[in-house]
Amino acid sequence: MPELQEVTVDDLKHLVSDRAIKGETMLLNMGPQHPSTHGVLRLLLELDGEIVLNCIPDVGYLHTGVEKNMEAKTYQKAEVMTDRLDYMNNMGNNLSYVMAVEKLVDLDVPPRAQALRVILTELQRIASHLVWLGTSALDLAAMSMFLYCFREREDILDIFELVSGQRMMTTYFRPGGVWRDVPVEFEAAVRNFIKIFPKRIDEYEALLTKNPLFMDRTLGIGKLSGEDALQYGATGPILRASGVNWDLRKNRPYTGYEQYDFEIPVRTEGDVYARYLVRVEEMRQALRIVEQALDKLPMGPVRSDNRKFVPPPRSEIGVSMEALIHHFKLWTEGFPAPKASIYSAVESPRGELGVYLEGDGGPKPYRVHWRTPSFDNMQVMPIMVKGLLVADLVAVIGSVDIVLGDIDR
Amino acid sequence: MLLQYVAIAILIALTTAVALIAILLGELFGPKRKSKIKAMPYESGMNPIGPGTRRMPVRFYLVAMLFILFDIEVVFFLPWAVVFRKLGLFGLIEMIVFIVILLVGYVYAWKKGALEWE
Amino acid sequence: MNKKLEPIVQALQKEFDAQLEEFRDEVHLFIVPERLVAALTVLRDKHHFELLSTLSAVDYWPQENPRFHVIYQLTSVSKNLLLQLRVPVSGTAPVLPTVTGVYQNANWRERELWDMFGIKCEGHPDLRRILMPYDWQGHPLRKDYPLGYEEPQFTFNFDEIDLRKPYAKE
Amino acid sequence: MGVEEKLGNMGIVTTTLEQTVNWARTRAMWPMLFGLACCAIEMMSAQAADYDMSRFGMELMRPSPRQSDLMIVAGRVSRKMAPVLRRLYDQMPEPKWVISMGDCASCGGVFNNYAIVQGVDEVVPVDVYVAGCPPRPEALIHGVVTLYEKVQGMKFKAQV
Repeated sequence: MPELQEVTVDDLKHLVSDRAIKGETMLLNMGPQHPSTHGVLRLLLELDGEIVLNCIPDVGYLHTGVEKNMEAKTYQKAEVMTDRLDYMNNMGNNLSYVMAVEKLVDLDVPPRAQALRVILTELQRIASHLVWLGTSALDLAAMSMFLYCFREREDILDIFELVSGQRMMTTYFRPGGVWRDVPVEFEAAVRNFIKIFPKRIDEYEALLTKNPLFMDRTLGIGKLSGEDALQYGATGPILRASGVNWDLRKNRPYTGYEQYDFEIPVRTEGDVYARYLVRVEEMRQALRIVEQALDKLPMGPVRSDNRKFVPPPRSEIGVSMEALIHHFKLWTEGFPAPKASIYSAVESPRGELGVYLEGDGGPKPYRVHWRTPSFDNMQVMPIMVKGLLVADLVAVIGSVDIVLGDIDR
Repeated sequence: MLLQYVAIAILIALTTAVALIAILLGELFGPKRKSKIKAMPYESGMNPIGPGTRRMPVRFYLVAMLFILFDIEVVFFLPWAVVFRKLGLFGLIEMIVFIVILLVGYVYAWKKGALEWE
Repeated sequence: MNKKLEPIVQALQKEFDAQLEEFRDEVHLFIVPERLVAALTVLRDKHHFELLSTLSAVDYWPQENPRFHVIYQLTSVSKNLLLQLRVPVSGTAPVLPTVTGVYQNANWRERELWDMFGIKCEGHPDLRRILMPYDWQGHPLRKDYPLGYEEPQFTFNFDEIDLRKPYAKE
Repeated sequence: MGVEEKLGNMGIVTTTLEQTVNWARTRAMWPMLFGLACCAIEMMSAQAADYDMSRFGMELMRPSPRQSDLMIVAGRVSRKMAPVLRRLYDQMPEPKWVISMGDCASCGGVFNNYAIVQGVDEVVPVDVYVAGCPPRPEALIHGVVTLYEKVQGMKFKAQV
């Protein structure tokens, strides 16, 4: 078990100002185990009293080597890894990987499966924003927000468990559609959630939006201009809070998003309060999408009948010989993908979640690269916190909404 | 005359007893395994950089002084609140004068920007 | 190929003699490392590709000469376009010019390239390992790097593994 | 573990003293706020209103190791995090226990590769392993109750 390396100031010479080396300003580890870093993120802070002069993030404390591990598994088995990447957005990860595989092998998806994917991804977006709202309000000392938000999140997790049998690591979307059709109680559960949730959002807004304490802690803190955001590659609510209207669901619609009408909340102030407003508005819009998708939920098969890539239903196996052959071939060896590379991106609650997938003709992906939004959103954070107080740094970390599984992959 | 103070004496004795027992039990029955790493300062899991005791900026001292000043002011309210009825109007005016004097100091500190951090 | 992308691709092919490859309406342009920074500045300023969304590499291990393909995925937010530049890099001395001057978010991604593939980016402000511990040997995402698979403990092989498993002393 | 060791075994006195001390320890065991990955989100759900771990004495998640008795390793431990985990375990005051929550902490789980420590018992001595990926909040609470039974049964052994 290796010993903890001794961190001397001189190997950081090129990063911190010379006042730190002389010992005038304080170098402090806001380290891997800290209540407000939302995971194992280490920030090396250069402090002059309470003012943050310089913030050097040090990531990698949750590096799980997912990209290397996915190269050793077949296309179907590799999907199990995707749930653990951004553990707040499991459905979204499944969706982006599954769409990449479908694009690579050119597989069609029946309309009912596409509508189910939209409903469950938007519910996952609401669940992810609820965790963000709960924990970042908790960081600003609003304890009750944490308990209210997790109460709603339990309803969504019950729906996921109803559908896929697992609360978080669902792996419900499969190449060519979804794993199996939704049970009968699914529509009633989602209808009930749609009925109660708008009142709950009004409860949150009543608690926080006009709250002078919350506004003092968030208005004008951590400002970010549109150009800087693009220059540092930030996407998602951070970019939209800085005035750039870029949302993949509108600009590059996928799995049928073009059929539903919803707005993209965009604000121009680009501070912590603007990001709060954008995300809360996004929760309302996501609920509208779920309602429209549920109303227009088409009947029909939930998985493509292209036997080359999709295992046949069990009923057919006892009857037809071809189905038995396809079943065994797919489950033992997996399906071969062409020797080419594609990039497919999805709008996750944190930004553009892209998958660069390269096949080599065999059943195993040759290279999988995950373009995760938190990796770039974390790069933007140091330029937002220069000159702020340490307490405001906590608010900015909350507003950036990073997930360490996303950053370290 | 002394009788009325017995209640307070019992209260003080009891509270110190409970406090001491809690510490004593912890000290007696708690296992003690000292180690160099356990004695090192905790810096969220990493090796602390630079000396622990270093020169602190003067603003902390300023904030501490202001706090002590206004805290003592509040302490003087307590005895006044106990005999508030008996003193009547005279006590009220006396306390208002006391507060006004400190209010001047407060406004002065505020305008000089002692409460701002920068 | 997207209609709006045609003129840009032609301009790039003439100016930087880039080869074109297409797959499922995706445009891949091959560019030599020396002309990379110039191509990126042209793309960012003239053709408004403001966002460098991905910067990663692929290791074609047994094939030695262009062993790595470094991929720059550019997105134009204003014109809603997607373009992919691929830069072949040799395996013996994998060196690339840094693009942090053109796109700031390449900073961490180039550190990740160095950490995972061992591709050095010259001129990078602080080229340290980003995901692995600082004293880690080897570059994990290379094809010749072992996966590090460990024999899982089941009932039948519990005892042998139990002997050599480094349990933590108290 | 202190003075009762030196006095040795005094029959009825030592056993009742053991029971009271062990009983006191299991009534307010504060875990350390140490969420690593996905299991941390389930731990937060276990702490929140629906499953409420506070019913079992785990009222507060103390952020610093100095004030916590129990370390719940919730999530996968990477090679870079292992020394930090060991440092935190060493800095916890003495009667301390470890729950390894989830498959990734117990045996490396889904990730059998170069980056993940295959089982956190290579880094810290573990008392209770909770299976599941991520274990349901009820499973974590079951793990905590199992730990309480283990603590109840602890004997004062002579200080070796």
